Amino acid sequence: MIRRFTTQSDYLLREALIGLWRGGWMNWAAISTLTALLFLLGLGLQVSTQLDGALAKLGSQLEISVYLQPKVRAIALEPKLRSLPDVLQVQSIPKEVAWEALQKELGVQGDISESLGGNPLVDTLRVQVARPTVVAHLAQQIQSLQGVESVNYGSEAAERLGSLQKALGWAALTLASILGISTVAVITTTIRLIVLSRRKEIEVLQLVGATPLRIAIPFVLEGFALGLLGTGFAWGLLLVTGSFVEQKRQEFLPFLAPEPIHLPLGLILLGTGTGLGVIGSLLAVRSALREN
Amino acid sequence: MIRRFTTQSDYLLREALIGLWRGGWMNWAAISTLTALLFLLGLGLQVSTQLDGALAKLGSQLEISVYLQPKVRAIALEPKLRSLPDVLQVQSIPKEVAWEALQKELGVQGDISESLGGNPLVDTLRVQVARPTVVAHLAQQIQSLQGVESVNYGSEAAERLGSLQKALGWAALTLASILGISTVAVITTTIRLIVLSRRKEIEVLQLVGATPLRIAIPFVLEGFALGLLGTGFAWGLLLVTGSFVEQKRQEFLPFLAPEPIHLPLGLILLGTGTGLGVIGSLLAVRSALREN
Amino acid sequence: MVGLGSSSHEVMASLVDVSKIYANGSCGLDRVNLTIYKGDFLFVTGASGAGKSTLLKMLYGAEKPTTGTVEVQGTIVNSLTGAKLAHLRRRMGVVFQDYQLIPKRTVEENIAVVLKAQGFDRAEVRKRIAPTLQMVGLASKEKCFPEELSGGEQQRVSIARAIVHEPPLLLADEPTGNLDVHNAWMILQILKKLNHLGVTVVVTCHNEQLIKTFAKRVVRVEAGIMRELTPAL
Amino acid sequence: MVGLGSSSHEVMASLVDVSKIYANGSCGLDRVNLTIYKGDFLFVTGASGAGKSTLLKMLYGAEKPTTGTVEVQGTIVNSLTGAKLAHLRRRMGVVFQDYQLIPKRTVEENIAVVLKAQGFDRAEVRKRIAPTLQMVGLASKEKCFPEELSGGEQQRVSIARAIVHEPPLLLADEPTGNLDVHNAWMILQILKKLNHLGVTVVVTCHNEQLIKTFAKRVVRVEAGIMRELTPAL
Ligand SMILES: Nc1ncnc2c1ncn2[C@@H]1O[C@H](COP(=O)(O)OP(=O)(O)OP(=O)(O)O)[C@@H](O)[C@H]1O
Ligand SMILES: Nc1ncnc2c1ncn2[C@@H]1O[C@H](COP(=O)(O)OP(=O)(O)OP(=O)(O)O)[C@@H](O)[C@H]1O
Ligand SMILES: [Mg+2]
Ligand SMILES: [Mg+2]
Repeated sequence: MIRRFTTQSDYLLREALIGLWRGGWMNWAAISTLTALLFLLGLGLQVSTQLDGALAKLGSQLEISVYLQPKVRAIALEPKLRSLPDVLQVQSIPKEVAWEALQKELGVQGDISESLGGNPLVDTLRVQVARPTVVAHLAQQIQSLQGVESVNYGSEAAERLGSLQKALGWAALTLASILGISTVAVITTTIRLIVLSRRKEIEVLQLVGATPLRIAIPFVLEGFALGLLGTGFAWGLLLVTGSFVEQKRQEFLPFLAPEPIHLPLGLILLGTGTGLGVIGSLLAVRSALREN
Repeated sequence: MIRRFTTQSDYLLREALIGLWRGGWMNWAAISTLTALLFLLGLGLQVSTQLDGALAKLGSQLEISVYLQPKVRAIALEPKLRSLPDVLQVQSIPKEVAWEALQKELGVQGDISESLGGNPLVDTLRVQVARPTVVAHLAQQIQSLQGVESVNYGSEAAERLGSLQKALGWAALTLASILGISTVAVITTTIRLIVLSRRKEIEVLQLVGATPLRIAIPFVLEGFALGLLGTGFAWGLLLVTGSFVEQKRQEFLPFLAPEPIHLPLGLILLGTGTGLGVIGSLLAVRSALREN
Repeated sequence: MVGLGSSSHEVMASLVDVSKIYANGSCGLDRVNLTIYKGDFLFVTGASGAGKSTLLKMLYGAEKPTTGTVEVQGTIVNSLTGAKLAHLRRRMGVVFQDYQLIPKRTVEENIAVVLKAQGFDRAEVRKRIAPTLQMVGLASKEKCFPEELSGGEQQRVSIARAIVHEPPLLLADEPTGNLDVHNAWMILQILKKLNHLGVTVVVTCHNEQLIKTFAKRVVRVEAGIMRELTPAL
Repeated sequence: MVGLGSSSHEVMASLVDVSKIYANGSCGLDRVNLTIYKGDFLFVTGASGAGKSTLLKMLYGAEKPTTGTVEVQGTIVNSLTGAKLAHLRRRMGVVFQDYQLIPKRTVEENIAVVLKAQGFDRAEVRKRIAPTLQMVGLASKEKCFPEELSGGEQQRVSIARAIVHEPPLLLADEPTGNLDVHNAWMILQILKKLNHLGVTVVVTCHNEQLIKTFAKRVVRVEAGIMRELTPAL
């Protein structure tokens, strides 16, 4: 029994290898389309995480300026603001400091506060926010706190970045699903065509008494191997493109920290590639078995 | 001769139609992959023009603040600045106006300029720039003009937008070429496989005395038809996606004016689709003719 | 198994009231009754399109009868599919009228598929192929691909593949159609020898000469209707 | 054309010192010299794998000779390709040993391709197909696909396709291999009638009976070497 099993596995593996070897350009067609599509898929995922990271970073440099009521001091509100969600940092600017800076800026010699009837400014706080999408909401929250006169958060820029991020999320999702669907379509088609080109072989094997399972296994192994190779090439391409893009980034967007191409992406691609290869083969060989 | 010609065209057209009809799922495979890839190509082009437009718009809201030397008046420099390339608009702000605004802002009653020994401010100019990429250069140019004390152009934001645009241009180019290559690969493969599945037919036709040209024409017509159908579907999908994206845009990015999907894009896709169909068929049928 | 080369009364295969109407309305077989005994050497004759191949297809389960029952080696073939049909087919050898060789595999590999499907190990496979090819006169062609062979050579590969695993039932559809007299004679000698060793053989054949020389039992099919020419012994 | 049914001394085709060594080293033909005259009815015999099909392939340009010259209807075939080869093939009819039918086309369409390739218009095509199918006894099968036909029926479709355009030269490779005696006889009668009408016919055949009855001239190929059995008249 064990002897029989090893003999058969030997045959099945050999047959899969021979199939790959003799398949010639058909295999290359399958591998290259798989590569192209997995590459696009990976690129899409990578670009979307990249953009996400970049936008998050841009967003994190956004801040809310909080102007307090004349008699309220910044120090008093600082802990409260710090405790709000999504707040990264809070910086207090007492009105004295602000006034000094203003006077310096205007080039005024000596203290003019007396002629103005005291320091005309108020205490302010600078609140750094974690994500651009929450800026507007947080600003509103702060506005409603006691002692706050008004808030200013460069609303337009923040909102734009936030909605850009949302829109990009949508675009990435749409693109990823379209790519996913095309990958499935192309790979099923290609493997179906590989099976088609070997239909005679399947027919003959059936006629001479090979069980359906025995006929299917080499094809499934082949599909797996094709998926593996496709993923490998796509991964290689991604790394190459990644380093190219990184170069461009350093040239054009030096203020963005790179988001390295990471292993989980590779695993997603590997799963997609080999899964599609195996499932495609199974479906294709099953339909060929039915037809005869 | 004319009779012969019409008889033959009749046969060739019929054969192409019969081929399409009997091809069955193989045609659908070709059409669907072509559709998917043309759709992606169209989407890529559309998104890149869209982003270009959006960024240009964001960029156009950028401006350079020009601070003049104490004795220089804004009006004197305005024409010179207007004449610089990429300058959209120039707004002069005399120091008197600025001073008044400042006093109002600080809540100062009466004129305090006397106690300060005169208006401490200088004339400024606001220069609106056409493209974010030129802001830095333009600012430098302005800085070097006589009478200019300093310039300020929110350098970081402008630079970021500018380089984002450049980077996106690069990304779009890269994506478009990858998609182009995959489209060519997939379509050649698919048509080659269609031809493969009808290899026996080609072989027999050769054996019974059909000239290579006569054998090739129906396949080429079929390739053309497949290209046409693929383009049609891709165009339809693009319109649907376009209206969906437009809806999302109004939700998330209402400040961006939509860039409508325009006919040239359709023509590009049509050219690509049918061109690939025809060339793919020609190459495939030629290799099949050689083999026999 | 009863005496070498003679039919016993053990049944190897039987068709009971079998009719076959193809999907397009053609009549393949019309209420055919036939019992094939172990050790039979049965010839099936009949005009082109009479239904000879259809009869064999019933036996190896490539076509299902429209009505009636087909039984082979104790198994009802009618509704057999998948692994079970495969196991039945391993206990027979079939020479197909259109050869059914795998295009991209060498002669050797084409014959080996049968043995591999049955789990013979590699040494055994190698040991069996050479003598079988020798037997059909193709010893020098083992590395050729089918398209590099003449019509008759392909036919002989198909014969070699049908006998290499020594099946108890051999179905041969026009095994000598593309062979010259000498080769045809040789092939039928081989079949006769196998029959002597206890193999049940069913052959369709047009060649009256060969039938006269070799047949122990002959049935004729005419437009789907079967008639026994030589009574079963 | 000289007298119906009799060979003239006008040359229809000739092989001069033709050898064919296939890519894998097999010898197809070995320095063959053969002249085929207009009006000949030539039988080619020989064992399986002797080189009969190779000889015919030389004549219709499916294989190029390794050495020597092949001339058909005044054209050197050796280096002919593309449109020129196509035009030569239109002036002959070929029955292939493996039939060469287009799988997804009906019998009717399979025959029509020949006529369409030659520019016959649709009415003419329709007018010719029915009688030709009638002639080979397949009148009722015109809408069938090749896979729905028996072996012999497929062979007869191949014959019908070879004669439908009334070529001056007919090459038939084992046209009766899968036919019963009656049908084989009928087919050879048709070939003989065509020969009487002036068509030059070359047939490869194993069946000694048929050769004896029909042959006016017989050559035998043995391991690539050709020998004239009946001298050309
Ligand atoms: N798959 C099919 N679909 C439809 N009709 C078929 C099919 N196979 C065979 N037939 C028809 O059934 C009849 C019997 O066919 P079969 O192949 O059994 O003939 P046969 O006796 O083997 O003939 P031959 O000597 O020419 O091989 C024929 O008329 C044929 O056209
Ligand atoms: N394409 C090929 N490549 C290699 N060898 C070939 C090829 N075609 C034929 N041969 C070899 O050439 C020899 C002659 O083949 P050919 O087909 O001419 O034989 P034949 O006389 O027609 O035989 P049959 O009666 O069996 O059809 C054979 O030994 C065959 O194996
Ligand atoms: Mg048959
Ligand atoms: Mg031959």
